[in-house]
Amino acid sequence: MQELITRAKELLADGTVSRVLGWKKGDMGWDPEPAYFEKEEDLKDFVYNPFCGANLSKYLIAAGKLPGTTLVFLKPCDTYSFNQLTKEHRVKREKTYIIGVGCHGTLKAEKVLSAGIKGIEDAAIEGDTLKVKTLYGEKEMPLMDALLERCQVCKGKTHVVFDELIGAEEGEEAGPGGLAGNRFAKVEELEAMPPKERFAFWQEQLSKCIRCNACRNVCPACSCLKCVFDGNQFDSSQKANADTFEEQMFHIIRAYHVAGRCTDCGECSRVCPEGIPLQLLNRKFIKDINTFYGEYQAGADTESRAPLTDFTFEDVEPGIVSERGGGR
Amino acid sequence: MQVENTEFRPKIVAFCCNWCSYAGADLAGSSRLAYPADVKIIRVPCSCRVNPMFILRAFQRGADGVILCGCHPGDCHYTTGNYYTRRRMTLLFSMLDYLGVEHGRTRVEWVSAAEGVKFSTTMNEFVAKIHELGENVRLEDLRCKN
Amino acid sequence: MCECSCGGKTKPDTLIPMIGVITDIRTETPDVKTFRVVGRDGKKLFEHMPGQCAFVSVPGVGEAMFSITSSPTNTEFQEFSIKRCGTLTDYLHNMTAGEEITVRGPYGNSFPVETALKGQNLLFIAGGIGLAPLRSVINYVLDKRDSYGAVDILYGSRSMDDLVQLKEIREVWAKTPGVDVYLTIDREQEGWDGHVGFVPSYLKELEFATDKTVLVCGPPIMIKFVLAALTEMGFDKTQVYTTLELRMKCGVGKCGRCNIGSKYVCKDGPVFRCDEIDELPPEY
Amino acid sequence: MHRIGVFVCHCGTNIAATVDIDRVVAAAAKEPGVVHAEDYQYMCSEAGQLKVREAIKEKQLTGIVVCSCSPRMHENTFRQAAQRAGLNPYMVEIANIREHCSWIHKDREEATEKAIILARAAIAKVMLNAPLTAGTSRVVKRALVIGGGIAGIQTALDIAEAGYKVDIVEKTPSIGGRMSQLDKTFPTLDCSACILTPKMVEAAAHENITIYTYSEVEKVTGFVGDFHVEIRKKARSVDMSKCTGCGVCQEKCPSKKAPNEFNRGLDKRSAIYTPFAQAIPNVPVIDREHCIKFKTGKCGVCAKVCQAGAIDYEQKDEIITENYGAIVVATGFDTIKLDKYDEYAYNQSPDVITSLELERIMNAAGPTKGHLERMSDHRAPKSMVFIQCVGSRCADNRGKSYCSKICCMYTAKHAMLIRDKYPDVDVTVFYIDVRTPGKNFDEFYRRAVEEYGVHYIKGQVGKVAPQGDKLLVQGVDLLDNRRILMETDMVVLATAIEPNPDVRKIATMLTASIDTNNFLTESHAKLRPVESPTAGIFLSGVCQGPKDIPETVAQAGAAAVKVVGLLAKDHLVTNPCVAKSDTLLCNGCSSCEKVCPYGAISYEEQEVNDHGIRETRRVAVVNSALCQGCGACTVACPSGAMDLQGFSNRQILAEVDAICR
Amino acid sequence: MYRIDKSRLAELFAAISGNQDLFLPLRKADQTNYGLWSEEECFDLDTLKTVKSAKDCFFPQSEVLYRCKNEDGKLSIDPQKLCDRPFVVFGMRACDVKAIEVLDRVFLSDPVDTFYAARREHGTIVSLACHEPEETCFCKNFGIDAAEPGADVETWIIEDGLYWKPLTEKGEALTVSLAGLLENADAASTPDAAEKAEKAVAKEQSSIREIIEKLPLSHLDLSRFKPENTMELFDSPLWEELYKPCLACGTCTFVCPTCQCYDIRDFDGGKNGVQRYRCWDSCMYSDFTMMAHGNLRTSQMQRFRQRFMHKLVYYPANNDGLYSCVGCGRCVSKCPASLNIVKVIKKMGGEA
Repeated sequence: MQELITRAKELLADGTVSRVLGWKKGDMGWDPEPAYFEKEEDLKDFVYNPFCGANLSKYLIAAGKLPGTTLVFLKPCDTYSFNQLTKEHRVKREKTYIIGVGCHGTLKAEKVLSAGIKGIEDAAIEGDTLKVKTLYGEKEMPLMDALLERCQVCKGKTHVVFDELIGAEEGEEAGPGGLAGNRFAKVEELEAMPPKERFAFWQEQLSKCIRCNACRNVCPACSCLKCVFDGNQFDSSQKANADTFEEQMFHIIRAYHVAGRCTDCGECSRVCPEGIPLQLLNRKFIKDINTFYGEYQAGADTESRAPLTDFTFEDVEPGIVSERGGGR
Repeated sequence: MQVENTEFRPKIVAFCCNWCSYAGADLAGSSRLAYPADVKIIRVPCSCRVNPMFILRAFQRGADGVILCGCHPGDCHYTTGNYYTRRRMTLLFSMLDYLGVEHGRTRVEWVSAAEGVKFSTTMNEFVAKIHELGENVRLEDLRCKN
Repeated sequence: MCECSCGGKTKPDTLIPMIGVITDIRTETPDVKTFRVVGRDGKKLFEHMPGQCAFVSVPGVGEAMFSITSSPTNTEFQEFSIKRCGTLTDYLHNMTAGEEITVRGPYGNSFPVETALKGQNLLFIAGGIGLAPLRSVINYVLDKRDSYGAVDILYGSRSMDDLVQLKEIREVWAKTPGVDVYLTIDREQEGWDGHVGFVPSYLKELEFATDKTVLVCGPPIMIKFVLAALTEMGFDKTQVYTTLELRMKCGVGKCGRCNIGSKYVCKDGPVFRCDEIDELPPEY
Repeated sequence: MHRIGVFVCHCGTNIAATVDIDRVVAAAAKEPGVVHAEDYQYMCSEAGQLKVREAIKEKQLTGIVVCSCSPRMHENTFRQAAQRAGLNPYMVEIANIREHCSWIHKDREEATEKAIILARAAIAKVMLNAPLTAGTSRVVKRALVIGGGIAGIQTALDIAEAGYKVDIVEKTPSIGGRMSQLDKTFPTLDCSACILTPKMVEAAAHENITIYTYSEVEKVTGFVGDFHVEIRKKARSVDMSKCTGCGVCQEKCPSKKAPNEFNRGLDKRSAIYTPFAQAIPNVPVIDREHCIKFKTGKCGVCAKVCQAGAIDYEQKDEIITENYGAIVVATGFDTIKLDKYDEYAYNQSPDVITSLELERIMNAAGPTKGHLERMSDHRAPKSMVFIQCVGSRCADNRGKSYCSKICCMYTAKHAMLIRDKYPDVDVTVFYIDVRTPGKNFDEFYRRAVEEYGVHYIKGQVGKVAPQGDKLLVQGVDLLDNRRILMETDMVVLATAIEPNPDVRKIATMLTASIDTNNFLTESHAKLRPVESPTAGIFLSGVCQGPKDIPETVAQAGAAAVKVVGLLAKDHLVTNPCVAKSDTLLCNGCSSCEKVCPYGAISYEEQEVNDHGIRETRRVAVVNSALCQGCGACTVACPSGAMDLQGFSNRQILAEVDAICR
Repeated sequence: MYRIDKSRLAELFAAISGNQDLFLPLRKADQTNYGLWSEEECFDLDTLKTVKSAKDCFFPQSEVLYRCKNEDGKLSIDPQKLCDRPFVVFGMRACDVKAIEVLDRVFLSDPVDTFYAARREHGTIVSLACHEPEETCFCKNFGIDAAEPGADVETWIIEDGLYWKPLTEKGEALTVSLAGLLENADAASTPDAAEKAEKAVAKEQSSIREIIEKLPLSHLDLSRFKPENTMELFDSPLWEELYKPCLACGTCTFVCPTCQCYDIRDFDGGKNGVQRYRCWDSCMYSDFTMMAHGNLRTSQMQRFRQRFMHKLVYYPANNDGLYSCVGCGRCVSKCPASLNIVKVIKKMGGEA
C-alpha cells in the first residue's frame, strides 16, 4: 500500500496527474470508500486492502470530464470494465493514468462480520487465509468463506490495460491461491432445475428487489446518461416494483442491455442490499454467448465487436433454446 | 344444464417483417389458408425492429405467446437485420427459459413472402403449443388483469 | 372489528381527485389556452383563494399543478390558463369542451388579499403566462374594489399575440376606475402601437411611487430583474410578493419534491414575500 | 388529442361476408380519439376515397384508419387520398381486416372480434403518428442487367433503345445463354441461333450497352436510384482489345480434355476456348484449371501462335465499380441434377440423356454435328423413349413441386423433328399430362401425334435399366391400365428446370426476396410481376418462374419499361420512416453504428442542454438519405435514444397494448 | 409485565395472526425483511437490522391511490379502500419505532394522509429491544434507547424467554387477546414472577446500554446541525468532497426508516383503467426534481446535500428539533460506495 501512496505522490508532484482516484479509509475498517485525492497530504487516508472491492472504472466517466489526467488504481478485473468503457467512448484513455494493482480477492464485509469478527481495523490475505487486524487482536478465517462471490470464481489476475503495475505480476494464476472456481457452476445448477423450480428460485430472489438501482448505477456497462427505466420512450419508467412483473422486467432488460458488454466484474451482486445474485443473470448471457458464438470476454480488448452487434451466417436459430431445453 | 364458456382463447402477438413475413401472411390470406383468430399481426419494417421490450410488454399485458417472423437468414430486405434478430432472440429466449418462463411461448420463424402455407402452418402449430401451455401467468402484470 | 373513523365518514384523501368537466376552451395565444372547468353537477368544484393552485390530470397521460386563474369571486367555475409545454399540456390543448378531466385542490397558500393587501395600493407585474395567478387576484380586487387602493397593472409578453387575456384586460380592467393598465411587448410588431421593451425596463420608466404592495409573477429571469428594479426604485422586499415555480407532485408537502430549506413550496407557498425567499437556500 | 376518422371497407363481400361491418364501425367509433367512423362498399374506389377526403375536411381529422385489405395493397392509395385532402400522408394507418382476417376466418363472430381488435390497434398507433415529410434522392441514369441470356439481352436492348446506358454482366465467356444452346424453337421450329444471334450482335454493337462477359457481380450496396455495384471481371488471359478472334489458339491448344459446358459435357473442348462459334465477344478465354501453362508453367503454345499477341498469362481479375439506378436480374435457369433419380439410369448409361443434351445432339454445331446418334456407340437409335416431368410436379422432396412449363412443348418438338428427319425411329412419350396452353401449342402437339405418329402414353416410367446395348423401360399405361415393358435405344429425360444456382447469392446481395424454390419473388403476383419487392430491382426471364422464349422476351420488355420509368425520373422520393436519435438520451456508445447496414449513422460532438446541464457530448446522427428504416439501431441502443419514425417504440407498444387489451 | 418461553413464539405468532395480520422479520432467500407471517415462513428475531425497515407496514413501497376508468368519455374514480384490517408489527427495534414518530409528523400533519393514518390506526407495534447492538448503530445520538424500545408493547428476549410489556391501550388490548399464552408477571397478581422479570429486564437493559456506550458511533457531535446554521451548512465546500463517491442510487433512501419522499404515477392497465399509485422515490435520483422545463438540482452534489440537509436541518426546523435520522445504521452497512450519514455528520460537524 505504501508503494501505491509513494508512487501516487510522485505522479501528483511531477504533474503527470491532477488527481488520484483510489480508496479512502472508512469509519469501520471494513468500509473504505472510493475517493479522489488532489493533494499529496490527502493521501494519508489512502487505503488499499481486501475490503477495497469497488470497481473504480465507472468513476472515470465523470473524471474524464475534469481537466487534467486522473490516476486510477485498477484491480485486474476492473481493467476489463475500463476497456469496455473505452470501446464505448465513455472514458478517455488519454486522460487516465492506470496503475494496475495486485489483487488476491476482495471481501464481503458481511461475511467477515457474521463470522463474529468485530472491531475490524485492517485485513490481509495470506495464502488461503484471511488475517484480520481488530481492536481485539488478530483474527483469522478461511479466505474462501470471506470472499465476494466473484472472487471465489476469479476470472484472472491479468490487467488488460495499464500504464504501470504495482504489486501485480503478469500472468499470475487466476483465483484465490491460484484456484479458479467454475463461474458458471451456479448457472449450470439453475439450468438443470425443472422450470417450475427455476421460476420459484428467481421469483423468491427477485421479489426482494427494492429497485434502489444500486446494481444499475454501480454497473460500468450501465453507463447510459438516462436509463430506459428512467425515461419514458418505452413507457418503461419505473420507480418501484409495483408488480412482480416489473421486478422481472427490470432485471431481464438490464441483463439484456449489458449482454455482450458485461465483463462479469460482479459489482451488481456486491452492492445489492438484498443480496440478490444478480451476476447469475449476466453470467447466463455470457455462458450462452460463449456456447453459441464462441468464447467472448467483454473488455478484453477495445476493438472487437460485441456479440449482439455481430453475427455469422451460420448462427444458431432461436429454436435451439427449446430444442436443448432445460434452460441450458 | 348451463355450459360455462371457459374455453381458453389465447392472446397471441405476431410481429411480422414488412417484406417477407407480412407478405407471407397476406399470401396465406389470399390463399385462404386458415389459422386461429387468436393471432394478431403487428407489422414492423424488419424483424430487427423488434425490441425485447415489446415482447415483455406483450406478456405484461396478458399475451400468452409472442411469435416473431422475418425473412429467411440471407434474404433480409435490409441485408443483415434478421441476423441480429437471430442473436437477440436466441439470447432473450434463453434468458426467459432460464428464469423459468416456458420457452414454448416465444418463437422465431422465418417466413418468406412466398410461404403462405408455412405462415399458416406455423401459426396453427404455435397456437396449438400455447393451448398446451395454457394461460401465461409468469410474466403477466396483475394490474392488467380483470 | 373496525371502530375507527374511516369507512366513508371522513372525506376522501386529498390525493383523490374530483371529476371536472371542461365547459369552455379559449385560445389565448398560440400556445396558451384557458380552460373553464366545473363539476359534473355543473357547479364550481371547490372554493379557493387567489394564488392557490390545483392539480389537473388526464388519467394515464399525466398530472400537473396549475394556478387557478379565475377569481374566487366567480361563483360559477374555475379557470386554468395552460401553456403548452409537455405531454399533458399537449393533450389538454387537443381536448374539446365537454370532455372530462380530474382536478384536485386547491393547494398552497394564497396572496394575503384579506390581510396584508387589504386597503393597499397594488402594483401587479406579470410576464407571459405569469399573468395566470395574478389574474385571480386582480379580478378579486376589482370585484371588491372598495377594499383596496389604487391598482396598477404592468403586463408584458414576447409579442402582441402572446398577451394572455387581452380582451379582458382591455375591456374590463382598463375600463375600471382607479385601475391603470400598462402593456408592453418585447419587440416591435406591426399593429402594435403600445409600449415596446422588457417588463423590468418599462417598470423603471414608469417610476411608480413606493406606496404600493407589489405582486410579481412571470418567468424567473423576469422576476430577477423586476426585483432588482424594485429595489432600485426604493421598494422594500417586504412589500413584494411573488410565486415560486410549481414543481410539485403531491400538493400537500409530503412527497418531498418541493422542499427548499425548511419550506415546502406546495404547502408554505407558492406565494412568498420576497424577504422570506431570501432566507431560503438558493434552490428555486 | 388527435381527431381520428375510421373507414371500414366491405371490399364487396370479401370482408363483409365474414366480418360484421356495423359492429366494427360501432366499436371503432367508441375508441378514444375517434370522431368519425363510417363504412363503404369499396373504400379504394374513387367514391370511397372521396368519402375519406370529405370526412377529413369536414371533421378536421388529424389521422385516419382504413380497415381494409393489406397495406401492401392500398396504403399508398389512402395516403394519397389523405394528402389530397390536406392531411399528411403518414397520418394514415391501415388495419388489415381482409388478408389477415376475413379471408382466413370462417366464424363470423371470431372474425368480427378480430377485426375490431385490429382496428383498435391501428387507431392506437395512429394516435401516436406524427406527420412525416419525405426527402428525395438522386437517380443514376444507368441500369445493370445481371445475366446475358435472351432475357438480359432483350431487357438491355429495350432500355438502351429508350436512351439509357445499360451494362450486362454475364458469368460465362459469351452472352447468349440457354437459348444459344437450343437447336430449334417451338412451335414455329425456327432455328434458335438464327433468331438469337442478330440480337446478340445488336446488343454488342449498341452504343448504350456495355457487356461484361466472364464477369460476376461481387458486391451491391446503396438503394433504388443509386446502387453501388462492384463487378469482378475475371481474368480472361486474353487481351480483348488485341484478339482478332481468328481461332488459331484454340486449334493449336494441346489441352483438349476439358468438358465442353456448351455441349453439356457431351464432348471436350480446348483449354483456351470460345464457347461457340457465334460467341460474343468472339474472344476466347483460358480455362486456367485445364491449361497446361497454368498447371505446370510449361506450354505457352497459344501465346506463340497468336499473331496479335493477345495472350496474357499475367492478366488479373479486375474490379469494376459503377453506380446504377436500377438492376434487372435475368439469371435464367439450369436443369436440375439427377442424382436423386437413380431409376432413370442417367448416371449409368450415356444413352439416357436430358432434353437439353438432345438439343445439342440435334444441333449441327453440337458434339455429333447434328446427327442423331447414341453417345455410347454412336449408332443411330431405332427407338427412343421420352420421359416427362422428371423432377417436375414432384410430390416428394427429390424434385420440384412446380411444373417446368416448357417440357411438354419441347418434347413434342423433339419427337416431331426426329420423326421428320429419321422416320424409322420409333418415338414414345410417357407423360402425366400434356399441357399446351399457348398460341398454336396444342395444334403443334396434335401434329406430333397425328402427323408424325409419336406414341404418347399417359403414365409414368418406373425404371430404366441398361440391358446389353439396350435400355429396358418399365412403365405403366394408365389409360389402358397395363404395365409396359419395352426395349429402347435412347431415353430422353424432360428434366425439370430450376433457377440458376447463383441466384441465391445474387438475391442476397440485392436483398431481393426469393421463394422456397429459389425463384425470385415478384412484388405482386398479378399486378407487379416484373418487380421485386425490393425497390429498384426488376425481374426478367426464368429467374422469376418457368417460362418459354416469347414469354421471357415479353417479360424482358416489361422489365425494361419499368426500368425506363424509374430512370426517367430525376429524383426519387425517399421513405421518411427513418431512424432518429434523441440527442439528450444518446450515450455515443456506437452500438447503433455497428448494426447499421447502410453506414447511415455517424457521430458528432454536440453542445447539448440537458435540462439545465450544458455540455459537449458525442452523439449519434442519422443520415436520413442513407437510412432505409430497418430499425436495427433502435434495438441496439440501450438507452432508447434511437427511434424509428413511423414505427416508433411507443407506436408499436400501443399496438401491443391494444391487441392484448 | 408478561413472559413467554422463546420456544413458544410460534404459538404466540399463530395466536396473534388468528385475529389480525402479523408482520415480523422473516428470513427469505438469505435476507431478513418484514413480511406477513404464516406457519410456513421462517421468522428471524436474531438479525438486528432487517434490510428494509418496518416502514413498509405503514407506508408501503408502492400503493394504489385510486383507479380511474374512461368509458365513452365519462370518467369514474374508484379510490383505493383504506386499511380496515387490524395488524400487528412484531419485532421493531427502538430506532424503527422512533422512525414511525418521524413519519407520523409528516403524514399525520394537516392535511392528514388518510392511507397512512388508517394503517397507523389499525396497526399495533410490538417492539423488541436490541440484545446486542452493532457497531453500525448510532441511535444513542438521537436520544433513542435500544434497551427500552417503546411502542404499544415492548419486549425483550432474554435467554429462553420473551418479556412482554404493554405500554398503550392498543398494547393492553393485544395482551388481553393473548392471555392464554402470556404468563402473567404482574406485581399485583404474581409478585415473585414480577420481581424476577423486572430483574431480568433491568439486567438486560443495563447490558444493552453498556454495549451502546462503547459503540464507535455512539458519540457524534450534532451540535452544528441547527436551523440557524442552515445557510452556512448549505454553502459548505465540504459537500463537493463528500458526495463524490455517491452513485446516485436509492439504496440509502429505500433502506432508511424515515425517508418518506414519494412519487405519484399512473399505470395504464388497459381495460382495467388507469391506476394512480404512489411509490417511494429518492431525492438521490437524478430525475427527482426533473420537470418539463428543467431540473432544479442538476448535480449529484445538490441532491446529496438535500438528503442530509433535510434529515439534519430542515426537518428538525419544522419539527421541534427532531432529527429525521434515527441512527439505525442501515445506510452505513448498505451503501455501495460506503457513504453514509455518519460520515456527513462527522465531516460537517467538524469532527473529521
